[in-house]
Amino acid sequence: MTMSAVEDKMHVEENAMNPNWAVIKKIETETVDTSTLWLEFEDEEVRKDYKYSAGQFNMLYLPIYGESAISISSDPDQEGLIGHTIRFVGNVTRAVSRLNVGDRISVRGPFGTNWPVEESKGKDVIIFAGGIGLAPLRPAIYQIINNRKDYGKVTIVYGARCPSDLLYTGEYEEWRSHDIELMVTVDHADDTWDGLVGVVPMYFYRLRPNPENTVLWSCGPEIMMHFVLYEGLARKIPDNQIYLSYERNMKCGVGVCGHCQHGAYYICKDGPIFTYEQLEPYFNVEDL
Amino acid sequence: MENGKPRVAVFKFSSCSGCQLAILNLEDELLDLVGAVEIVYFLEARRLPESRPYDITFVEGSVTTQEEVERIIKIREDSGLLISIGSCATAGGVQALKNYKDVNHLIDIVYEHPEFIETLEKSTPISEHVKVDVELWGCPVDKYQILEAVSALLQNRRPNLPEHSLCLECKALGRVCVTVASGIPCLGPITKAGCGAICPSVGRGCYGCFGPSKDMDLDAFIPILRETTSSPKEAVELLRTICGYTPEFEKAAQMILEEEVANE
Amino acid sequence: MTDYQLSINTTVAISKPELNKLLDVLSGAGYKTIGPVAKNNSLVYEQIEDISDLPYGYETDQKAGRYRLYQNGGSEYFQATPGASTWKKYLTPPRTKLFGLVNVDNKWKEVPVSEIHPKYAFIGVRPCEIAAIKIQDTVLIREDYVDTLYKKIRDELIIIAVNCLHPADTCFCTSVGGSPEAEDGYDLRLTELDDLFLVNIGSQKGIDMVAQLEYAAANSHSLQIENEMMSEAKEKIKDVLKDYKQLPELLMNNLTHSAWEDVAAKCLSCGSCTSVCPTCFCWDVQDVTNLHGTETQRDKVWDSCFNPTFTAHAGGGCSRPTTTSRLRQRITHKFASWVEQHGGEGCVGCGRCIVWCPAKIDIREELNILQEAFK
Amino acid sequence: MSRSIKVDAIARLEGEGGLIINVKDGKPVEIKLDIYEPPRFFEGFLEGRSYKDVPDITARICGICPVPHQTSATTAIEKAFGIDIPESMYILRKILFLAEFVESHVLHVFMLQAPDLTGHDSVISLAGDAPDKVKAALRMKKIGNEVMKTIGGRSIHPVNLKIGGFYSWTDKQALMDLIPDLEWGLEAITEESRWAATLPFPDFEVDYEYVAVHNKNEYGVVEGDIISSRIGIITEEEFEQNYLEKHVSHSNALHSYNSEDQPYMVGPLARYNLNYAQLGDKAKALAEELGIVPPLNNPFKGLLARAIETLEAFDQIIKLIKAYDPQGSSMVEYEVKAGRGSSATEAPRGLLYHRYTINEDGDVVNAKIVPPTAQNLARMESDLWQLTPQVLQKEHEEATLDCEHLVRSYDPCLSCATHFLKLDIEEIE
Amino acid sequence: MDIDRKLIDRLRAVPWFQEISLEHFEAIAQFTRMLDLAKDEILFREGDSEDYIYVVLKGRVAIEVNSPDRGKLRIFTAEALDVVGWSAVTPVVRQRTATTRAVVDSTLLSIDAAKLQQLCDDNCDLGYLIMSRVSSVIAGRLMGARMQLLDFYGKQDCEE
Repeated sequence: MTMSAVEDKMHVEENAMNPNWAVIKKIETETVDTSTLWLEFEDEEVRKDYKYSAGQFNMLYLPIYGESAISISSDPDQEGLIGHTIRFVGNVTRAVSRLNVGDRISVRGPFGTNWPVEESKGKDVIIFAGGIGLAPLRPAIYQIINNRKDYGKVTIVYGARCPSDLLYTGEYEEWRSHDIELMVTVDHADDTWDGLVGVVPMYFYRLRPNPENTVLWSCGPEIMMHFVLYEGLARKIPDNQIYLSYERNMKCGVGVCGHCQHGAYYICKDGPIFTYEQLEPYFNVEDL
Repeated sequence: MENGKPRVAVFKFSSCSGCQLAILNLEDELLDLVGAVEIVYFLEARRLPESRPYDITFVEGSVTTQEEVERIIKIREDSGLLISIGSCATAGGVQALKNYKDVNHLIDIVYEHPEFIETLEKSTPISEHVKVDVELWGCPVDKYQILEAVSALLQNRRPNLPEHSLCLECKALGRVCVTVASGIPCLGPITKAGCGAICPSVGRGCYGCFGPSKDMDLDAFIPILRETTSSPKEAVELLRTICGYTPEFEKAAQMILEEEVANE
Repeated sequence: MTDYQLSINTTVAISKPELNKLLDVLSGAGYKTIGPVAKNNSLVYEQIEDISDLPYGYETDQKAGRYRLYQNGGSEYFQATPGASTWKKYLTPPRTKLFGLVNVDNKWKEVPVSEIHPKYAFIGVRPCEIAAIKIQDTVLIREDYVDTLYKKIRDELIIIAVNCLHPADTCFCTSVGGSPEAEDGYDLRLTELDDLFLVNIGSQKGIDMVAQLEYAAANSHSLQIENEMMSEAKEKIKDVLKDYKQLPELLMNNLTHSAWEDVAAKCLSCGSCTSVCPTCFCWDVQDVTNLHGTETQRDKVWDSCFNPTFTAHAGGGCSRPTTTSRLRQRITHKFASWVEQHGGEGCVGCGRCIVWCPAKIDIREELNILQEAFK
Repeated sequence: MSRSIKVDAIARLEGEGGLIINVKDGKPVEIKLDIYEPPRFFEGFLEGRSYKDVPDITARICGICPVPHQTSATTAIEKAFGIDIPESMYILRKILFLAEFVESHVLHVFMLQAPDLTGHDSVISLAGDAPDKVKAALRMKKIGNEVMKTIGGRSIHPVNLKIGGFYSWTDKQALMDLIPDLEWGLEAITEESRWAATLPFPDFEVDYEYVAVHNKNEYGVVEGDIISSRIGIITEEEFEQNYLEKHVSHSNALHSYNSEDQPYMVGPLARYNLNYAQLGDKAKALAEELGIVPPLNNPFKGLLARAIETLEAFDQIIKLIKAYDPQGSSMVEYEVKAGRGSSATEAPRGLLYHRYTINEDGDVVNAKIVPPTAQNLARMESDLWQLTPQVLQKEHEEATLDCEHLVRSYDPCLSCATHFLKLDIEEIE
Repeated sequence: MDIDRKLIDRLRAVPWFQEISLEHFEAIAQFTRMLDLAKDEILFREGDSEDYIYVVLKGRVAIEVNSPDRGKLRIFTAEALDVVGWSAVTPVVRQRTATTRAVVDSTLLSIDAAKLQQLCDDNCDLGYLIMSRVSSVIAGRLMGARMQLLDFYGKQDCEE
């Protein structure tokens, strides 16, 4: 190898956009269009150094198809495989859906802000999740369970379009067993469904939060989070105790390609999780 | 799909054959391409008997006769994916210039015996007759866009085709804006990128052969076009060169014509 | 004048033909020398090998949506104001390869980037352009992110600045905290007088270069002329932006104001302004694949907030579907959110977006209209 | 005993057409080339258009030979305005023009006609047998395209040509950079011509009237007078008096005939036979080596004329690039005025004639376009009348192929044929 | 008349009835009774007359509308302490516009709507209280309906 080739190689390695290979170790089918991919970095060093917080995301890159921002859905306190729950709706994710155990995929990350899991100790936690929005909240749920006694009342309201769209249905009993109140609701019920019907924000009326001592975390379709927010604000939960996870067209993950700007924020770097206090100036600005 | 190779057909409607030639002009990739797919019908290159059905069908040309109307419906039935290539197929093409004239008058000009001429009133894009899965614009189509479309289909991904205005491509290539620097009328701001900004590259204005760009703004553009052209006729004719029959360019031409009437 | 002690901030005088020697010195040291060239009725930044490549005796006339380059019979190399070309095409090229991958036995292997980027010497960098490069530095070389290719090119870059003695009507650097006189950020800075260049040294590299030239100490007469001409130039640039420092707050507090619609009415959404802007940096990443999908190259390409796909969502739709929303994004980013993101405004007042907007949108006027409306 | 040779769609043609030959008692009773290219009315919609748009619009008559259409149109209009272009512009036009000869000829020789002579159904299957040959052909073709692209932005419907010159000068260095490739091409076509000369051409000779452009200074392609093997040299203006398109009773297609009502041939054989003396030394040397000096009266051997012309084109392009010296403005000043102008050029497949009348506003009053394929159509049918009895003893499939091959050897460009009529297909009992 | 203390206690435990005086509870208890529903038992059907307003005490009760082309559409599942059948106490009393079915074994309080309305008419203070509670139930249901209309999660193929 010539000198210049070595330099070029170094250039490749330094670049923040470069691939970082991981192997798919396990695939769990969650719904008809959603699966959880469990990944392990090929490089031992990377594996060892890789730490993430609840609510952060990775950029998954599949050569030929491109890159997509996918939130991490596994337990940050657990060593080992990293879980990504992916809904197959776009160009990249549909290609990901065709992958098998043993295939490689590149992972850049972790990127972005996290749920205030530590800061919320001693407080009541209310979580509103919709659809795939439960995925980035699951790491936080695990961490709460890991330290359940540090938190007050914990409530999760989770909704999806129909029963077959619900994620992680096998874990609900486990969560409930840790003194978590879990309400599960669907927009469209079938005959077998004996649970709640209706969108999640509607169920805020069942909660009696003590606003000063409550944090509200929400992730789901933006419109859903807005209604959750309105309900939270109506119940006097302070602006800086309401956390919403936003999503935009994220490309670089490091706030430099410009795509995911929302007002002065780069969603990928300053978000995806914001307090309402942060978002308030841009709230209800159409097409921002 | 035999041997896993998609069966590809190329059909010609009213056109100059240039888009088919664009495929043959993929000199560096042609052998690779015919290795990756099975070309079962491509009259300009080969004809195989009994070639139906097709996985991927490319259609060049516009629809100008009743026979073509019937043929495209049949081809659609025989095709998995139908891709229209070139601005005849996507916009009606240059022969759509007849759409603004009385077709019988045109026949009289060109032919001694008009009774033998079978033609429709208008030259129309393929999508006016059947569902089209992908449209590749240009007069001629850019050969690399054809390759990109085939690659994307083979790889089961979305083809990477620009939808933005030519201005972005032109500037990225370092070309000098002919409107700003030389006062030349240019359809670049309302035309889809993809050609390599070849007209501004030689110092002339774009004549819109890649068709309208997405989200362009006619209200903002018409005043500029009028200012850079010497007459409404020139402005209208620029719009009505290759892609004049697209709703966007046609609307632009109408806006200019109406403005002219209002001014009189 | 070998006994003359050269140091940073020394100003010397060289004859105009001596600029050729400087080009030789630079190319001799392995630098690719880039400068303005008159081409296609504009100035384009391209490789220059001789001062005869420079736009000698040209001047420009420019206003919103109009740039005219013509010969005026003068004897200056740097009188004509730059065209749409910006140095960013060398610093962050329109398309760069990030990495290549080749599929071997069903496994993707990296192909090292083999493009060698030359060492550049930019000749004739305007003060506003130095300001723009500094802004790009803050965006692309940060604590938490370094664009390695940019940094590599930047580290090796030699900047030969030129003071702006003939600002155009579209220039407004002084309104955004700039000046037609380059204060720092260069290796050498030229001021073109009738018969000579005054050369101010800005770095050790600058000292080394000048040492190889025939130079003389700048006499006080020349320095006085330089001073006068700079004052004239500064006066010529109209201070057009009202309450520039108030803009961030004003713009961000009025995001839903109807005045945005009025400003956007003229906008084509073509993206020319972002392309010619020396600070705009947004980019996209694209995979370029071979036919069989066994090779791919990941490219970084210029993007624009006016591109319909800029805010596209994976499942369809986009966050900014209208011209108004896209123009608002551009203006608020340049003049407001940039401050929060990168510690200063994103505009250097070079006027390119005004000149090269086919729709003749004058950002100075538009900002004033917005300010009036928001009051 | 009756028999029909019917080809619904002849492959490897530019544009689409079919062929019907009806035979009764060993003799052809009806021969029809069925051109189902729909009418596109170029002459019609050019009426009223600005003269400026004519080159871009007429280019779209044919994707295979846009440059001759552009050039004929441009030259005709320049004549109407009385514009003379300087040498360097002429050189650049000629380079562009000849580059298209390379592209089109290589396409025809290797991809359209060679499969007939080598027993292949297409270049795709030929590539299986002789990949190097096909690769060489593709590279030659690409070089032609690259030259066109360098001058015109793209090879199909290039955008640089305009009335009075060019939109901009092509950078000389950019063309010089192509010279190594062009020199390779010169070598390659020499080699491939030797191979082509060994191909099994059918024995078939016809006594043609050849008609082509003739330029006293050079092997005429871009402009000149008109030369005929029957009547000698005439001016372009005299073309329409001597060669007419008209309706004839036995067919519904527009055919061109000479003033004696006889079909005539345009194309590579016509040029080659009429203007051989003006070919360059390299071309002549190869022709002599291969024993194909005129007269060459076998239409199938048009392929060899194309090969020699390709060599000539490579040779000339190299010389012209070296001589190219762009200076000053890339277009001459002129005044728009009412007038009439005509121009004949040589498209790769034959003589192409354009004539325009322009009014004082610069708008087209009327346009006349006579493409080469329209002129050859009657000739092709005549040839088929002569060929059919010779092939009748062959197997049906083989006979069909021979007839198809004859049509293909003319390299008819059916898209070009702006005003063919649709024929009704009749079966005879 | 016997006052069912136990019933009053149940009523008082319903947050919905907060701030109501004992006197009024006693009055309401007069026309309130406990109702047990087995799984899948219908409480009322679309088209029934509006006679009672209910409070779910235990279990879950589904409110469903039938649409000829889309079949049975569930619009709400009432759980403990939710109010069902609120339209019975609005000024315009129609027939039932939805069917209500217990999806698990459930216990409800059923309150005679006509009598409750009469009571409200006679006692403006109580009437105001009850009506503002009813209006907040309506507001909640309206918001829910609106959001359902928005179809948050987008269209997907669901195994419905």
